Amino acid sequence: MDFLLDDEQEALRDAVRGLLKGYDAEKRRQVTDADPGFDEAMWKKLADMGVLGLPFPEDVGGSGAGPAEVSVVAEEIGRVIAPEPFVEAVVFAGGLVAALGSDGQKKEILGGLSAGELLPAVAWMSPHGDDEGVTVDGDTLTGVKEPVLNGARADVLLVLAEGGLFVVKGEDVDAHGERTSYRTVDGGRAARVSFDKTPATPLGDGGDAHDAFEMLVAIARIAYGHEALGAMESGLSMTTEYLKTRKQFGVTLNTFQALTFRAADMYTSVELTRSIVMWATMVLADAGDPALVKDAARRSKLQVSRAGRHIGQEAIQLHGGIGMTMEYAVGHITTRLTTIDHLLGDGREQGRALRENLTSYGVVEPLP
Amino acid sequence: MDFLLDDEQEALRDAVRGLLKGYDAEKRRQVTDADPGFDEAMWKKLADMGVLGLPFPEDVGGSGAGPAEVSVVAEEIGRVIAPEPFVEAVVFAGGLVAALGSDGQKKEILGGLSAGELLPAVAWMSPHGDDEGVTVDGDTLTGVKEPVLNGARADVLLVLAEGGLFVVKGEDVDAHGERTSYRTVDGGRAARVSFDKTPATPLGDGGDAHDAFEMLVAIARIAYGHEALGAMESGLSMTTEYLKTRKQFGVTLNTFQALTFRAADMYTSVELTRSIVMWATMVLADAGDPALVKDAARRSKLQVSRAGRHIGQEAIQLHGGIGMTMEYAVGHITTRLTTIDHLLGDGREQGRALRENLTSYGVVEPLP
Amino acid sequence: MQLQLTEEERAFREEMRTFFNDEVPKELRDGIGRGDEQFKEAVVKTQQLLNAKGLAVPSWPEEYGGQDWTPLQKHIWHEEMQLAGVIPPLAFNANMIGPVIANFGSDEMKEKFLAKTANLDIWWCQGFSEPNAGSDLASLSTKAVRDGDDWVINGQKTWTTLGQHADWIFVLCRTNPDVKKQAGISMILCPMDAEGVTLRPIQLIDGGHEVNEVFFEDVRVPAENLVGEENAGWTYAKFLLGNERVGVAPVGATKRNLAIAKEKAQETGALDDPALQATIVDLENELLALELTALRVAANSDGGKPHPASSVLKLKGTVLQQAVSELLVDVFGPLSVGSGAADVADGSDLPALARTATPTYLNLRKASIYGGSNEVQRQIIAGNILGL
Amino acid sequence: MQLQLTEEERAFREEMRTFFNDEVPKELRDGIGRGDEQFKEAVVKTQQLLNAKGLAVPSWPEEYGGQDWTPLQKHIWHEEMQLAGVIPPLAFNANMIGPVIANFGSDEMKEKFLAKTANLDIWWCQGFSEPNAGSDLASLSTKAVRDGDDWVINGQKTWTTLGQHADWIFVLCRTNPDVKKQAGISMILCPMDAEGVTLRPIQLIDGGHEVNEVFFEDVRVPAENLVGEENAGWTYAKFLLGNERVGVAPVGATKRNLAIAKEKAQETGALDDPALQATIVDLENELLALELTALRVAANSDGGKPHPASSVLKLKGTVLQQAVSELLVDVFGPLSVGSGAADVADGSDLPALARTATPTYLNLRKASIYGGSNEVQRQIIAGNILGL
Repeated sequence: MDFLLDDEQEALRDAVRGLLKGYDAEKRRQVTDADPGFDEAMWKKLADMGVLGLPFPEDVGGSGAGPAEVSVVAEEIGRVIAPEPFVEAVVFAGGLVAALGSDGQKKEILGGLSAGELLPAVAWMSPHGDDEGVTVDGDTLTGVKEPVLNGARADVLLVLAEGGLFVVKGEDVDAHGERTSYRTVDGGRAARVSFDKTPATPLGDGGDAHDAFEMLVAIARIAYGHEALGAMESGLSMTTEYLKTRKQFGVTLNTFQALTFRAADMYTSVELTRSIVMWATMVLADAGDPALVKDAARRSKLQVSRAGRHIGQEAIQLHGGIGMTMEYAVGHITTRLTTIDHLLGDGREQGRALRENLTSYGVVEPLP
Repeated sequence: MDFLLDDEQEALRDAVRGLLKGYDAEKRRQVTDADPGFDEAMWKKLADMGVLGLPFPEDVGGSGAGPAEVSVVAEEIGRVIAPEPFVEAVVFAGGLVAALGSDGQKKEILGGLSAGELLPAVAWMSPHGDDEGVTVDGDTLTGVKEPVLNGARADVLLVLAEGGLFVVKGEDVDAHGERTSYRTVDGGRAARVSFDKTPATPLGDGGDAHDAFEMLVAIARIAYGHEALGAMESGLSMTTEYLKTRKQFGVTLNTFQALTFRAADMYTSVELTRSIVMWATMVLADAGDPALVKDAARRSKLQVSRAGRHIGQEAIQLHGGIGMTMEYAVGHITTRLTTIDHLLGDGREQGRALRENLTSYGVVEPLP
Repeated sequence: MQLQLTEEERAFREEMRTFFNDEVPKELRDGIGRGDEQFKEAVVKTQQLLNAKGLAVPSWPEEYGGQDWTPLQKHIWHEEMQLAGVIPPLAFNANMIGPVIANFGSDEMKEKFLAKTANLDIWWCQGFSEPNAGSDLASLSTKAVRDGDDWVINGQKTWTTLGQHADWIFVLCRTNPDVKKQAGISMILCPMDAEGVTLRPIQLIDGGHEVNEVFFEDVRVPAENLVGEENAGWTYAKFLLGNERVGVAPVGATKRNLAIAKEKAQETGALDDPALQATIVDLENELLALELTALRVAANSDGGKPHPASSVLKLKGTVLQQAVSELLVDVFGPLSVGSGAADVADGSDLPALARTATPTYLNLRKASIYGGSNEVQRQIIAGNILGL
Repeated sequence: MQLQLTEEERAFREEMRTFFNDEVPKELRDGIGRGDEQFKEAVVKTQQLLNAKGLAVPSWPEEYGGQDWTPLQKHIWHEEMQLAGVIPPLAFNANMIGPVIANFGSDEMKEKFLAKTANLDIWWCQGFSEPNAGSDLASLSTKAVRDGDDWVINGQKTWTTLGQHADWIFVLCRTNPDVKKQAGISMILCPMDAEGVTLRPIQLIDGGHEVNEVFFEDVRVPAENLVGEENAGWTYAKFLLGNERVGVAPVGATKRNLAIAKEKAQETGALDDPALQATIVDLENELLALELTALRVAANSDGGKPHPASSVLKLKGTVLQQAVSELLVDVFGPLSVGSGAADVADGSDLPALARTATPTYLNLRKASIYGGSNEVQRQIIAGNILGL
């Protein structure tokens, strides 16, 4: 039982933190104002640092690191709310390929991803809120997926259709279908992606992808928890800094106990969140029963949903009007926390699922 | 649309307030330490003032007043958390007799109640949490009801059995059954009442009492709302008084903004509660559709449950240790609010019932 | 105590309901984006429609277009307007500068401005807040100096809502720096196209452009643009901010939004979750308590004295407004992330409300900050009402 | 980062679990009322059983019965004890005066008290709070004056928990009124049967007798009863209050109570309501986050430095403890009003837990007040951790 990072993990954290250092509100705003909603140069730098291949085997260009390393990177991404799609592309899309892909697909997609040369995206949601919308006809797909995160920029789409996952090239969609891109709440990009007899290859052996998909959803939930945690910690520190320096009625805001107590409650939320997301990563690293990982992922996401709303809302409120503006980083944090909350199931959805097993145990046992 | 009391109602309020004036924590403690948990002399004074016959027709000894007058009394009872069972005996038990009783039963029970000479109690709960437990066999009842509020002191019990209501004399229970009395959370009394072929007379024509019982439950919920409101207002004013006078670290507590803001939130709770409980009483007074009354009663009780917990908990917390003691009135308030909350359905139970009709309307319309 | 409205009040409610639902065109009521030209047009059209019926500025003195209504009638007017989704008259005109001019302005000023203000022929904006003042409004530093027949204004205002549409701005300026801060402030009217006035948009986190910074650089306006007395601006500002007791809480609009959220949740299937049902029941009940409190204030406010519960209305009203906007985001779940789809209307299959739910949620974070933050409301309750 | 316990830790956990569940008799673990003689007997028996196994005072120096455990081992010991429903060692002995004497007492004092304190042969109570001090502990006014070989104590203490069972009391007294308030305080040990000591019970709103006032009227104790140095009492009090980082939050007990509430809700049918299920899911998850935070503090606290999250444990721990007690009342609904039925055991058919649920809920309102109120914890977080 150990919550601390080892030396290598700390070195990784420091390296990523160093690389992302320049990401202030202004930079983020410039970057997200233009397509593809993130900084291609930064993406390449992350690749060069080995970050984009972190969880993949060395033989496909990765570095074979574990969940702890992934969590370290996600946290640093979240800390400066960097718009680069680390969880979306590396953890989720890359993870699906690593789990299900054929050797050739792994080599191509994970190799390209690790090198920063190929961006994969997962197309799983339909505009009706389920994961349907696309049908399979021989070697082609037809239908609509939306919103697809980074769907227009993606070089390769992993499309969930009729229970299976399919690899579709971006250029093939443009030839046989359409991609309409727009901004997301947090300044990123999503797209409506329509397929019209678009050529597609099954991911791996083309069997039912349900189990692997569920597992990767769990893993992405856990990684999002760390990204959110990083953002929350920044939200808290910006808020305390603001309370210390901003003057109202001739005194700094930290003179007002009603405000400092609310900052204390924010700290409590952040600390509790840190504990649970780190635990979820440790459960994942400990491998074992996939059911335990899924349960831990839901519990982590539930806490992240609650705490993310708390921190996102209070950070703005304690800043006042300035927190509402794009000129100031704290509002960016709230938009990102709101987005993460609603991707892969918000707190209410996790609660609904957790209710189903409620009577199957007495107490929640965090340690095996 | 008018939320104000008229002159007569104000006079009634002032008279009751005057009568109950001496009810401080010490008096209440003395009174509730001894059986029957309330002050028989005060009960008689309330009768002499006409309060115990307030809602009953004049021909049975009452004064034929409406829900507004009842609400005024309930609020004053709550304001000093007087332990006299006004809502239990007059509104609920008396109301059942007024609704269903034969002329003779009304004359006897309501006449005696109005004069302060006969105390009725309703025996509806079983110790298993439902309203069963007692069976009818000819002219007798057999089984157990518990907890029966004021069950041991009551001269007459109104027993819910097999869907009907029965009048049972207290002395008949003692001869054919048993009454075991004990304290309730708020210093009142309840009893386990067991019936063993105890003689019983149907209330009124002996038909199914379900509709009338449900209606009286609604009316009692509304009256409890006013009693709770009175208690909340006292809880708030005691708390603000305490914050103004109690010194800590060399200054009065109202120097601490974190505390005064919480008092402000208490005020908000109390004002919202006042609006909704007064509205429920106006809906009742407006008569009309029983379904509207039941709905208003549930909505009132839901708000009272939420606000009662808020006020009851915060009043103690803002007082600190002294609020935990029986020597200080604020703790008594919390015990009474807790009791009222759990009688006739707490907030979660009202919410559960309100969920059932959720899709049958767009917006809640308070005005006909 | 009396539940029923009087027959007159009932007839009045019916009249309002009919007008707002039947005579305000549906396209003016639904799906109006914020901050664009189409929006401005809708606001102007609506107010002119209302003004033609005498429903734009009911709180003004009757001689300038007001109505001799009871507070309860004003409440009914306001609620029915919101429930029908009608855009309310522009607050800067109807609730702010209009009443100030009507009460404190010179006859010339009244003549020049009031009719056009009521009819939204002039669009006003507010020049109060400054970057370094925040909730401490009176510490403002924009200066106006008398120079011959002119006032010369220098300084900076911020959070100027919808300033990009405005023809005129009412500005609080420091005209005497040597007295205590509230005492040296004047209110001056200034055309937005005056030389030296610059407007800079502030982009908000919802992606929209709703507020602005306004810079004044040696801006000259004639002396007659001073409202009322010199150095009495703080009094007018307080009058203006405390002017409205009706409509402090956006009850009707929030009710409407909650009903929409419920309807959408039924459509998407989200309402199958009892936990979501429970949230809605709670919100409906809190909103009921709030509406009844607003009614209580309206029905039983005595004379000019603000009802103590007014701060409750603002405080709880914004909390519920925000909670309902949050609920709508929850109803759409992951579809709500695609907010930008609103700009590519034909290129998205997302439900229209899914696209605007999160921007609205984010935008409404301001509700507990602007116009007397919830902290200020708690201060008022604790200090003025509870005496703490 | 590592989820698994080491093999040794796992064996240790198993050993604790087995001992607490199998070797502490069930009748000592279940249904112990508070405040009565039967309760005292159970507390003493349990602690003596634990002490015989070396499990009563693990945090003490080893020479006085302590264990050379890691913080994680202490955490495991504490959690397993609570999960099994074992009454923990009396805090006044094990966590408070014992460590103070062991660290600051004279050899004679150690010899006289420590073994008996560990074994609960002496029952200690705490004489810190005073009626006019509250959270401002240092403003105490109980005086001790040196007179020959004695200290003479005069004054009044309050909130003395379980003082009715106590043999001795450790009292903070003012011994120098002329210096700043923290500097003139000494800690003195006093037998409860000394002449001039009077105990007055304070009745609490749960109906129980748990706390007391203690009056000192010219009470004489020998000079050797002074702990450590004269006027250094504040240091010892701070040491005592900050002594324990393990067990700050009653996680194990709250988990146990939540499991019981869930079980009872299933029995009564209350669990059929998805809204109640949702409440339980939320509480379980918050409790999980709290437990993991406690583990984090235990597993990774470095040396003597208090982990910054300690205040989080106290704050959130009491909030959840209270919420779970409230839930149990909800589970029993109207049956919960019959609390006095506990006193007429054979005369009531109410479930035993229904009778104690509300008194426990009311009693636990103290949890956020005593021992550093939640306001004090927020102050610590805001000030010491966030630097506000």
